[in-house]
Amino acid sequence: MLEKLTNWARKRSPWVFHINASSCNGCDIELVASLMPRYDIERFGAVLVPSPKHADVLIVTGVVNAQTKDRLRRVYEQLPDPKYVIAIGACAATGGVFKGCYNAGQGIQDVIPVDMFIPGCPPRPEAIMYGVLKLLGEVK
Amino acid sequence: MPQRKTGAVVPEMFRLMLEKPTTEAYPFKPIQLPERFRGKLDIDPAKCTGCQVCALVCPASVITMVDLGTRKVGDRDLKVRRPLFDLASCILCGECVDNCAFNALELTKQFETATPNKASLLMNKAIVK
Amino acid sequence: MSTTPEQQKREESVGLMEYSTESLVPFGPIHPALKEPEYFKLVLEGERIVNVIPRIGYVHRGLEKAAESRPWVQNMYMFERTCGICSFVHSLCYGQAVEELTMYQVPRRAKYIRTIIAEMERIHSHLLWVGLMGHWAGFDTLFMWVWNDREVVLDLVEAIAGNRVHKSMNAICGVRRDMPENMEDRIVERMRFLTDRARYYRDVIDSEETMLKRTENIGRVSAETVEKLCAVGPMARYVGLKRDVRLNDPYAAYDEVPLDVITTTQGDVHALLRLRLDELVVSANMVAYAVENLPDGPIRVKVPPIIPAGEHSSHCEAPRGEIFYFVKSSGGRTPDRVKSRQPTMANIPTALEMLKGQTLADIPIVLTAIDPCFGCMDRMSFYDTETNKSWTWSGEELRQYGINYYFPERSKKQRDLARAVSSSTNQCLREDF
Amino acid sequence: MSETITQLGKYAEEVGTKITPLRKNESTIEVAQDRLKLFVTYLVNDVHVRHLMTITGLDLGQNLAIIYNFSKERDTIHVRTSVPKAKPEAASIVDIIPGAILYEMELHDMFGIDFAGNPWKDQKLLLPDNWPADLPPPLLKTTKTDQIRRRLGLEAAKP
Repeated sequence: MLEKLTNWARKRSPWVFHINASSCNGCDIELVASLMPRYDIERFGAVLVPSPKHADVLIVTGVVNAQTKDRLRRVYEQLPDPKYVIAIGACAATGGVFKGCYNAGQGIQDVIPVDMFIPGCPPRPEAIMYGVLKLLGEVK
Repeated sequence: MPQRKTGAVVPEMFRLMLEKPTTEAYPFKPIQLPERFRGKLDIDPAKCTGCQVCALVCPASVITMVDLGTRKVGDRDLKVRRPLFDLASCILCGECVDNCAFNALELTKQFETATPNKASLLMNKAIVK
Repeated sequence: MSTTPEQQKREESVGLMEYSTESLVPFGPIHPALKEPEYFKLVLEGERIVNVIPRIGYVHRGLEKAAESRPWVQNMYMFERTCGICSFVHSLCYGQAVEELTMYQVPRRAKYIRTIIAEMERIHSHLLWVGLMGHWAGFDTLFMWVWNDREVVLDLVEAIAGNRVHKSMNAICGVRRDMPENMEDRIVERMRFLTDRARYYRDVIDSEETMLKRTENIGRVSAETVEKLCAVGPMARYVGLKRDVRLNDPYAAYDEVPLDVITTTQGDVHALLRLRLDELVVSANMVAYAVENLPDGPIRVKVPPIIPAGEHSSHCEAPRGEIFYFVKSSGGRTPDRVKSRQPTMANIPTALEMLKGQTLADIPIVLTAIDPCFGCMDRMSFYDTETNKSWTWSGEELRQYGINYYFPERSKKQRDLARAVSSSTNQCLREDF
Repeated sequence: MSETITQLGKYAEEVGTKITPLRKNESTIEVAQDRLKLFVTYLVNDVHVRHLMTITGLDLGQNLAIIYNFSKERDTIHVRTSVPKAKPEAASIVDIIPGAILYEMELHDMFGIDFAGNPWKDQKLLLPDNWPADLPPPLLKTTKTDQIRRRLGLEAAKP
């Protein structure tokens, strides 16, 4: 399974666009840490790109609040097809600890469709790597 | 103050080249997790008594109690409740583990929990007998 | 700057000659690579920033309201998740305010453990920041090295607390986990290593031309202005104000652990770099001292879930500066009001002052310098008042632009771009993009 | 008791109020709204208490309390004033302490207090752009969380 997974990963080079939809930064720094030499997700071709128009995968962290909701949807629409969305952290999945705050949504799947949830608060860089690779394994 | 120049880091670069690589072999090899690592929450259904303390202390309202009918103890009818865990919103703080008087809950070392299906993160282990 | 007849006509109709040189640049809020959305409206005159109007609140979730309906202990976990970089100190500060109300004493060992974790957090935050400064200055080698060394302290935090980011260590009146056994030698050894690395980075930023060119004489503000704008933390210390809660109002074990408050009067972004690296050495020494002199005893006092009525405030020194919590209880299971103020909020007026007079190329450097939750500079959209035409630059493009502005020899194509842009007319900008 | 507090205590008596210690380094001074600016000027210029940590708002039912949290070295000084909820207007101290500008904007967002003299008082700082104008400010005790969530469109449609 793992071998098949990495084979797929090697074939493809997912370009990733990261958007912070009012997250606490915890998941964001872990995502950046996973790009750093110790974890080095770039081994699998995953590159953080600065524009959604270049990206295949949208990584979303954080609860979606009223202010970022429309902006998230707009960024999602700018992604070229086929597009995949990864939700990192408990907040992005359901709202996590902020569930019930007056300006916090109930996860990003209310706004855009999600292909992969990586739960955790925050997930380890390895968990993020596992999630990205799993998504790549399921693509095609 | 040292002299200004470009390429002050070049000697260090060569030194680091001789060191072994820092990159971890994950996912090809499993990683070493510290003893206290807080991973996915797990429950031992045999130990759970349905006292609902975990549901009361949870900061992220992960735990809901599900009614499973009643049970006769002596001449009284006692409600049977068991916890249902929505692990998607679990923040892994361990407050429920600390407060469980029966040691039914545990934070395992499992971190590979990514899933395309959010519903699969519902843990109903304690409910389905 | 020469104007076309068409432009002149426009200006006459608007009646404002300044409009030909001033353009409005909305800055933010969604940015591709990293961190929190924030929005700044910049008024540019050619290349120089003349005014900045902030709009924050893209990360507003309504914690203060939610705190009013949650039990005291659960709030601690929620406030811990205000920020992922200085998470421990938030729960510490909230906890201290509540502890004042309960009248219970925090055990001495717990105070030491709190100090150790808080200082480790400072080390990790400062390293993270130094790396980012390297990144925005176009010095990615430093970025990678520093973030790799940051893993050292994160490993220690994970061994103690079980998570790399949100430690969940604090309880009201104590800490939840004791220090692991047989960790002292490892911690002291790792702290020595970090001290050596910090000294090395200090040499690098002092000698490396790449870094010096981007940071020296950038973001100068006078000490009086900073004092008036109520800046906190390193942002106050870099102009010589000795403003540090650890020194002024010691909490946890800071009155027993040797503390050295670093100040400098150099007053530019380069000073901030040196200051934070020096602070890192101090913090590493404090951790080593606290670990070696850890007192024995209990780590936690059990507190009833009902907190007596009253009002108290607490302030702590987070990596970015002073954080402040105000707690009001009416004697129930939930607080009546919790107010929290984060250091970035206090530093934004200073950042705006620092931005004024800088060039467009320095925006990422200056905004990163205050150590905001850093992604704000990642996406800019340009709006030209002359033609009502707007275009956008991503953060990465802005970073490239900054690098090219200072190092035009790097590539021919980009040199042309830099020249075109630095001739400081909107006209040129428009043609290039 | 530190020198700062002693000096402040004397001044407080002169203007007909008093200083209440909360704990070792923390004290509160009640000041009437119309005397506030004068008092803050005195605080900044004569006692050299220059660091405004933040401004806290409190909903006390009929009134809204505004607490200016100052600190100087070891001392935390809360300068407390109140405005009626029906007419939440206060004087801005931005001309004395320019660093107060964002805190006043925050209170305007959260409690609807109008700070006369704040140059940016009509701008939103924290609340979302689509915040309904008729919705009361969020931190008033009478405002319900559910109501805000429904109006902001954050409550998912019930299945």
